[in-house]
Amino acid sequence: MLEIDELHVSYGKVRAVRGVSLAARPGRVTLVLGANGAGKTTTLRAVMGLQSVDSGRVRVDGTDITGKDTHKVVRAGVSLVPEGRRVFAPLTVEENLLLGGYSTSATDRADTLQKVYGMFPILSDRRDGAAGLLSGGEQQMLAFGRALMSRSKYVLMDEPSMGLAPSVVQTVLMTAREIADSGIGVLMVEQNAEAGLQVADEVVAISQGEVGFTGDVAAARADRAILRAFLGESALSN
Amino acid sequence: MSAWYDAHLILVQATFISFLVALSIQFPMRMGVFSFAGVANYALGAYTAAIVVVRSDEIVSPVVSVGAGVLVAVVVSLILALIVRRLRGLYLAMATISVSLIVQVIAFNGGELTGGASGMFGVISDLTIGSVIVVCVVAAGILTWTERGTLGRRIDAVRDDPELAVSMGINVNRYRLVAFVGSGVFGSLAGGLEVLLRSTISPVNVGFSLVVTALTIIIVGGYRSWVGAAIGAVIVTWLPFYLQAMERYQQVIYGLFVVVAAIFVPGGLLGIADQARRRLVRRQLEHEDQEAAAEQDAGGAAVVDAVGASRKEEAR
Amino acid sequence: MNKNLLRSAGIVGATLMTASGLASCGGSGGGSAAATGDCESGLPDTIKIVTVKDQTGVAAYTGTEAWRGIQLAADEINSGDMLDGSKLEVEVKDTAGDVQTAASHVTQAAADSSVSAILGPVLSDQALAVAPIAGKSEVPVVYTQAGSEGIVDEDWNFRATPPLVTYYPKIGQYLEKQGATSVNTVFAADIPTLEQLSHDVLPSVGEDSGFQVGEQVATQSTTQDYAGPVNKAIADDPDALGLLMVGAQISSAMQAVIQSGYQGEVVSYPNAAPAVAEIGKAAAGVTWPTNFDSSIDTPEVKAFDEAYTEAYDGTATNYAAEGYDSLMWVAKAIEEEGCATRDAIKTGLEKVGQAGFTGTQGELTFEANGHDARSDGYVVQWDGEKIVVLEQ
Amino acid sequence: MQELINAVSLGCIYMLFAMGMSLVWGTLDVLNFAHGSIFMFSAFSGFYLMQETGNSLPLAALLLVGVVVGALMSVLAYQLVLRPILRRAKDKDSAERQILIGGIGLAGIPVAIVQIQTLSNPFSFRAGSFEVASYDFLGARISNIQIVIWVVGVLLGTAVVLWLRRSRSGLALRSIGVDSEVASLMGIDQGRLGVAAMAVAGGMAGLSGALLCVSFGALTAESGDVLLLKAFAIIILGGVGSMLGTIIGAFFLAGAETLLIANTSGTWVDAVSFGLLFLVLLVRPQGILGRQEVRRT
Repeated sequence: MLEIDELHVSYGKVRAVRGVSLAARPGRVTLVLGANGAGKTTTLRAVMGLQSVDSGRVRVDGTDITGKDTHKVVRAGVSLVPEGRRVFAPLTVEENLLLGGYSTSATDRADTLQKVYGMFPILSDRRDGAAGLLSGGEQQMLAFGRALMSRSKYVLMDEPSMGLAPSVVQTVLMTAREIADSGIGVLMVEQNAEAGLQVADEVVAISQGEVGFTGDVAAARADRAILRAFLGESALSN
Repeated sequence: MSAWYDAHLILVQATFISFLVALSIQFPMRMGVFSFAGVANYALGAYTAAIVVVRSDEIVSPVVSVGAGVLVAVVVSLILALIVRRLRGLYLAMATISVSLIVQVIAFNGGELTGGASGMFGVISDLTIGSVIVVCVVAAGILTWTERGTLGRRIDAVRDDPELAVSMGINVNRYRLVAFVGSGVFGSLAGGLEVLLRSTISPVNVGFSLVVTALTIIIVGGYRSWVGAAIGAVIVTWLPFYLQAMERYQQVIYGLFVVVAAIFVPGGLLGIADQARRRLVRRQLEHEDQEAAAEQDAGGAAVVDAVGASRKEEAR
Repeated sequence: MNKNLLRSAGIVGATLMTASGLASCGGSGGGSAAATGDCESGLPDTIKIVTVKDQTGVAAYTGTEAWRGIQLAADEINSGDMLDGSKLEVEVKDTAGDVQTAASHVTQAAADSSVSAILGPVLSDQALAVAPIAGKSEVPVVYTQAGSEGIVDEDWNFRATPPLVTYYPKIGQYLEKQGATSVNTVFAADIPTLEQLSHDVLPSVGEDSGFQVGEQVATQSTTQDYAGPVNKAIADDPDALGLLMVGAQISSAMQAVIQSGYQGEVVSYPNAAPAVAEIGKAAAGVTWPTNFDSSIDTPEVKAFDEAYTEAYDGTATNYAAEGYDSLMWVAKAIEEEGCATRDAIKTGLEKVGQAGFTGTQGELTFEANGHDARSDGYVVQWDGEKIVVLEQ
Repeated sequence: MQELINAVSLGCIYMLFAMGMSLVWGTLDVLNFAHGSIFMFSAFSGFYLMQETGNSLPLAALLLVGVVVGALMSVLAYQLVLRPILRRAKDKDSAERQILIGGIGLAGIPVAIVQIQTLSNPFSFRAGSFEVASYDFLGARISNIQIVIWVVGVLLGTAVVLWLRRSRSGLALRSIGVDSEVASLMGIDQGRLGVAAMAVAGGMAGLSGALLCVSFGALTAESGDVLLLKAFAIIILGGVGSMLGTIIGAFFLAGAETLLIANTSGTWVDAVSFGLLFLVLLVRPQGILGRQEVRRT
């Protein structure tokens, strides 16, 4: 289990995350909802060691990784698919994937590469092309594949559907579900709440740096405040 | 006082000239233009003034000789601004350093006109340090005006986020043009005044060392305001002089000083003062913030607050 | 960093220029120099002389050597009681290779009424900045090196080193003896003295000594790889090759000459000494004219070299000899006038200069109304291990 | 023929010097102004060691001293000065500025120390057991040190290009150059790789320092500064981030300068190299082989 316990993070004097606690479990998708500036991305960055933590703990299967350097967090089994995908545009698709498996052994890397190509045939077709020439959806697949290459037990996803064509959003989120089904714990931040709820197991809602709701999807759908906040007034009339 | 002044006259002069040289690079930097053309402008200003004085039979007023230098530098700056308009960041810096070095080589190869390697001598004028101080004060006054109010904010926007500035309806290209022209004016003033005070100019005086000096002044003093350039000019001019007590190791200590400044004082000495002031203001604001937050917590669910917050953001 | 590099262009210390009669630069102030007592009461107990020379930076070697010579002269003057019970008090200020610092030190010394005279900087660009200040503050300044014509045109300025171009013609006799009829050069074009040597001095020497100067390859102070320039200069296989550049460049050019397999004569100028010594055996045979060498056989040189070796270990350099002569000149001036005011020293320097004197640099005569030293010079050669005197 | 030999030698020299600078500029965003003084100080260390021990060291030992000292200085500069600056900088522009000025300050220190030690006189390895000799080769002259420089240049040039292209750590370095934050998300330890890259860069600077001290006959405290400015021109000519571009840039500049010296007066050499740089920036700001922004929106 990836546990985040009473996490506090601040930028200078601005306290962006105030006592957030949540968890991701193997094989399950935990959806994190929240408005812009609620502290979702900050939470993910803090887990990865990209942002220093004021107080609180982050544990991976019982091992404390709070405040560790990013590369050590990755080695502990957590990886992040960053917002906006951020593939290495000038490098080839294969180089991007190999980088994802940077901290694994050479044989593992070769094995996983084949698996990823099996999962995303389009990446296999474009393996020698520059990653920057892929379409948005393809780049998202590459970002997923890159995260899988690290053989992480937990994958954090920051707004995977952002900026993608509506037709692609569905595919991308289904891929996230498939990743979870393969036994990986997925912690997903997603603006598109409706689409997110369709693939999620558990829901956490954050506002102004604090957790407002934790529960399973059914409970979330029953919570009027959540529905009003994230799905709009129309959801209430259903 | 007067004895002290007589003994340190050269350093006093050098302080004001260094201030102007630093401005020729700092002014564009404030608008996000990382250009070292100021050094080329210094050379143009100095050589033009020297040529005007030496070639004319009658005594030339400093206004005419220095003015001619400013004119030449401004014209060259405008042309340069058009040529390099696509370049940004370090690329622009390298391109403009190239221009400065090319100007130096031209001065070397200028034959009779520039005096070649020997440079120009006997540049006689009745310029006094008083006039130099007046020029510096006027420059500082104009710069104060550009650092305050709407204009100041616009300049900050052009530097920090040019795309946002464009969307705010600011003509960024025009500001860049002004940056180059300003660099031309300050650089050529520094060069012209210096050559009249010292009576000599040679290619060695207009080389890469000037780039290094100007940059050091700005980084040590601070790049956001002319006050930083003034602080830097005083330090860079006087510190080596007082380091003489260290005898042989003065250059080593000077190097260490610059390194420490680069690591620990990114905003320059001016930045430290600014930070202290801002910290004070922030503490007050925070106090008000906390009160406001306490009120908010009292009412409504957190989730609903989130919606409110996001709506507020949209409204902006 | 590059500050030093670009300033090294001035290291030769001899800037020739066309303009003369510099007027003082702007600014007010500049005290009169009457405050060192009057001549009625004879010499004061101590006479203060300030030395402004590079102790660090690109010309540190030249400056520190000059300062050594000055200290030796001061010791000799004081211990020999040359000034009738009055002692010379010399102190040094470092210019660190910087024009502004040099000018600033001279301004300060001039403003200090207890200072009787100044021994000026070695680099021409510094000296050119100092000369008008000396004239305006009416304080006598005696330079070594700093061979620019404009410096001593200004009243109150004196020079104890004969400018290189005035004794360089001596090399002509050597080249004539070697039967050279064609000479090519590689020179640093951005250093006025060297440009002058290549373009004017050597060709005119050649007219008397029967050789022609052909290819003259211009390089810059920033040139580091001399393979190209040297190959161009030896392309038509001249009888002799002139290498006229500064510092490590002479070593690089020599190295390129050695690699090229060139067999003819190689001539240079006094700055070649340390560079040629660094190359060692391979540079054997490089020849140049100079105003001083420690192996010259005169009583003055012998005595000076002994004193130098005792004080500092090693053999005396030309820069030290010039420093020694410069302070001796000042002492002779004070002795002549029996007075140590700035006015008296100036008058004394002129009188001593017009009469000429024998120093460590041999028979010194003076031009420009006793302000500017001249000597015949010597021709010396690097034999692979040491410098030997060919023409005395 | 002679011109060609000279141009290739000069190109190798430029390449050896510029490659290290290009490596850390393109990957770590460190435009190291102290590279030139590391180059100089490494050679000086060999000279100093020889003087102090009274030993006549063979060329290989001198080169080794150069590599070790250069790598050490480069790593120290990175850990003590450049990395703290990068870590503290709040944006790219200010990082660039502070790195620039920090490097300038750093550069001054070894130069000042060597100036004090040598009184700014040239220093050389004349006491070394290596004798420079030259041979006739196809009607031109070539020296043994030139051959050494060619061999070292070709080997190192190839090695560095292959390292970056083929190896895992090379790939990681390139990824840092593209997006250092995401690179760390791949599990890349930037601290260690950065140190490795700086060590390689410094080692190459030191190696070229020792080689040039033999080839040029002597160096002075200021020798590194001239090369530094040329290296800027070379790297930008070739394109920041491209090692192959740097190599091409080095030979291009060497060729242009050699041609210029052979055919005109040498006083315009600098104007031409910087004029070229200026033109390249105008026409093709990313350089001959520069990394183009590959992105589809």
